[in-house]
Amino acid sequence: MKIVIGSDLKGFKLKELIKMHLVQLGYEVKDLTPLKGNNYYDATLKVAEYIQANKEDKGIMIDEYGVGPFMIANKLKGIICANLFDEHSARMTRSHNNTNMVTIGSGIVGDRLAEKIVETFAAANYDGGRHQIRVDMLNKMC
Amino acid sequence: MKIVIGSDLKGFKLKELIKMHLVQLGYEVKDLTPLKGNNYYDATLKVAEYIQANKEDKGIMIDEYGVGPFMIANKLKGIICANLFDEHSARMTRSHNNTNMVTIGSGIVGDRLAEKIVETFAAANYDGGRHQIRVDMLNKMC
Amino acid sequence: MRVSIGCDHIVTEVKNHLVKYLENKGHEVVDNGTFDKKRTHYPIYGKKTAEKVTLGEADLGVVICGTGVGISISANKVKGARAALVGDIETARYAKENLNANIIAMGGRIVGVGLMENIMDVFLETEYNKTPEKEEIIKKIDILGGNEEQSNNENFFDEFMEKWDRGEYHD
Amino acid sequence: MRVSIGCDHIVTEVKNHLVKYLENKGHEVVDNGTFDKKRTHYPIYGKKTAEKVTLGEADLGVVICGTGVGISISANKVKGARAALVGDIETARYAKENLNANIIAMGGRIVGVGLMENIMDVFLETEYNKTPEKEEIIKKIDILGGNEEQSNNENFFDEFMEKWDRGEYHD
Repeated sequence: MKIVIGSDLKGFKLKELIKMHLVQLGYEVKDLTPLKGNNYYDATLKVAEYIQANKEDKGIMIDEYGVGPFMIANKLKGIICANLFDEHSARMTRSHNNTNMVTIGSGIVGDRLAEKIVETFAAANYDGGRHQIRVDMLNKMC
Repeated sequence: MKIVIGSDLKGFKLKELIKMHLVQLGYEVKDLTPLKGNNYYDATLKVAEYIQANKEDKGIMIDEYGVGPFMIANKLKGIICANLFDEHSARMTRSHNNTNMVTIGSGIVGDRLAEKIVETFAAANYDGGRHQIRVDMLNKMC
Repeated sequence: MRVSIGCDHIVTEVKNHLVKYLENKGHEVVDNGTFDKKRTHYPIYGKKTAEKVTLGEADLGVVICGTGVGISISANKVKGARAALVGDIETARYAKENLNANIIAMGGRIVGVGLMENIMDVFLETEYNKTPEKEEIIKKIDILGGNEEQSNNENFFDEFMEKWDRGEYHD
Repeated sequence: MRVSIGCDHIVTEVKNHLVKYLENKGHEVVDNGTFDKKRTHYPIYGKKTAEKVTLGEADLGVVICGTGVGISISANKVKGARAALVGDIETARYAKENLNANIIAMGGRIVGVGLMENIMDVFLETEYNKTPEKEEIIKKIDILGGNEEQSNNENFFDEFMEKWDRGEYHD
């Protein structure tokens, strides 16, 4: 499992922090927007399309509010993306929804909390079982 | 009504942003820790003691978690201090608790959210009435 | 306003509380269920609630489940839906003002009811602040995905319900 | 663990939920009330809950009111109490690890019950990570304030209750 990450300009600084945090924890992290100046629409599509093609990986997208990337990513087939602002949801959504991508708003979530959220999401596993019917439903939608 | 603000080193950047935001909104803001390098214990006492002496003013203290300053400030007579991370509490706590000081953790709350929280707290007014019995109780405590 | 609302069985009582809150504020509420605590599946209610909005039967939508994630994703996968999953007021304000979000989603086990009420108030009150740039990005979101077969199709999930009834999904 | 818990009348049902949750996890809970929805005053329950902790009758305390603010302040004004008002897990972890916080406070109308449960779990599990620097700052917090007269004094607020009963506090 690899973690791919992207951001727009406003999310760039938090993206760098998160990347460092995940690398320190031993994860393989691939930065899809290593240079500044991406807009969140294109950056989100980069991360989401990567996840569509690499189903074992997890995606992270950072902009100022997390809202635009959430709307964009979840329009794509097979993408199950959560806008996160708390650790409890970070674990629950992977274990129940089989979430394969998350967005975080750097203007809403502070650096320490954001690090804990991605750390929790990265470590969490999908429970399967009864939850699979809902995931099947989501994946039949767009 | 004046707003006095302080921070430790980790809260310095957010303190500067908040100061700018409040000044732009037309508030008179007094920075009690204009230079970097304060620790949160001393900075909190500066803000809290200023509020003890100037009861019409409101205080704001920024460090990484808001927790230490909350513990310190609320040990002082007449200080009613909230650690804030949401706008709804920012309004409710002024109107119900007559809160005269707030702490914010820069590692927990993002910049845009922090601006909205202080903006809401700065604009809010105490309701008085039945709430005064609780405020009297708090103020009889240490 | 006419508000379409939906939830799963984890947070039915929270949804009922919000329905009452909205009605007391003078809004007309279309309650898409679920109506009890019997185990069900959030995509059914996310899709139903969002389609009321995209098909013009309601002005805005509110969806909640435990974390808000599952139901918000299913709502957002409806053509024309732009759902915002939030835990704070400012994100709700931003979503309406900039992306003309038409569905607000919250976690009934994550956000307290007082904050939820305030988030809904701000989401309903905030006006979309239209500019050519915002129109452009909204258009680029709306052309993504979409699926003619699923639209307003009550039988879209039937294959999975049958599999469920056969006991093929188990822990 | 032995957990002291208290709330005001705005969130009694949330407190009752947390009591059950803690008991199911094997903790012994000292419930300081309030026990119904009759209007009362948060400092009474904040003080009572915190004193159980500072006087050694409980290991840790949990206090909730609408926003968590009022009751957490009254708890923190008890000599030896170090209360943390939180809306997220990481702040609870930090407070225990670094400041050996002995009371956790949350807003029952701000934080959802699922997140509250998780915050309590982490607060109870996290160990204080003792260092000379942390001991120093804790000592500097503990010497502040304090009030011999208020300690374990059930009649400390009587003057205000009498004034309340005379109808002198009104909206």
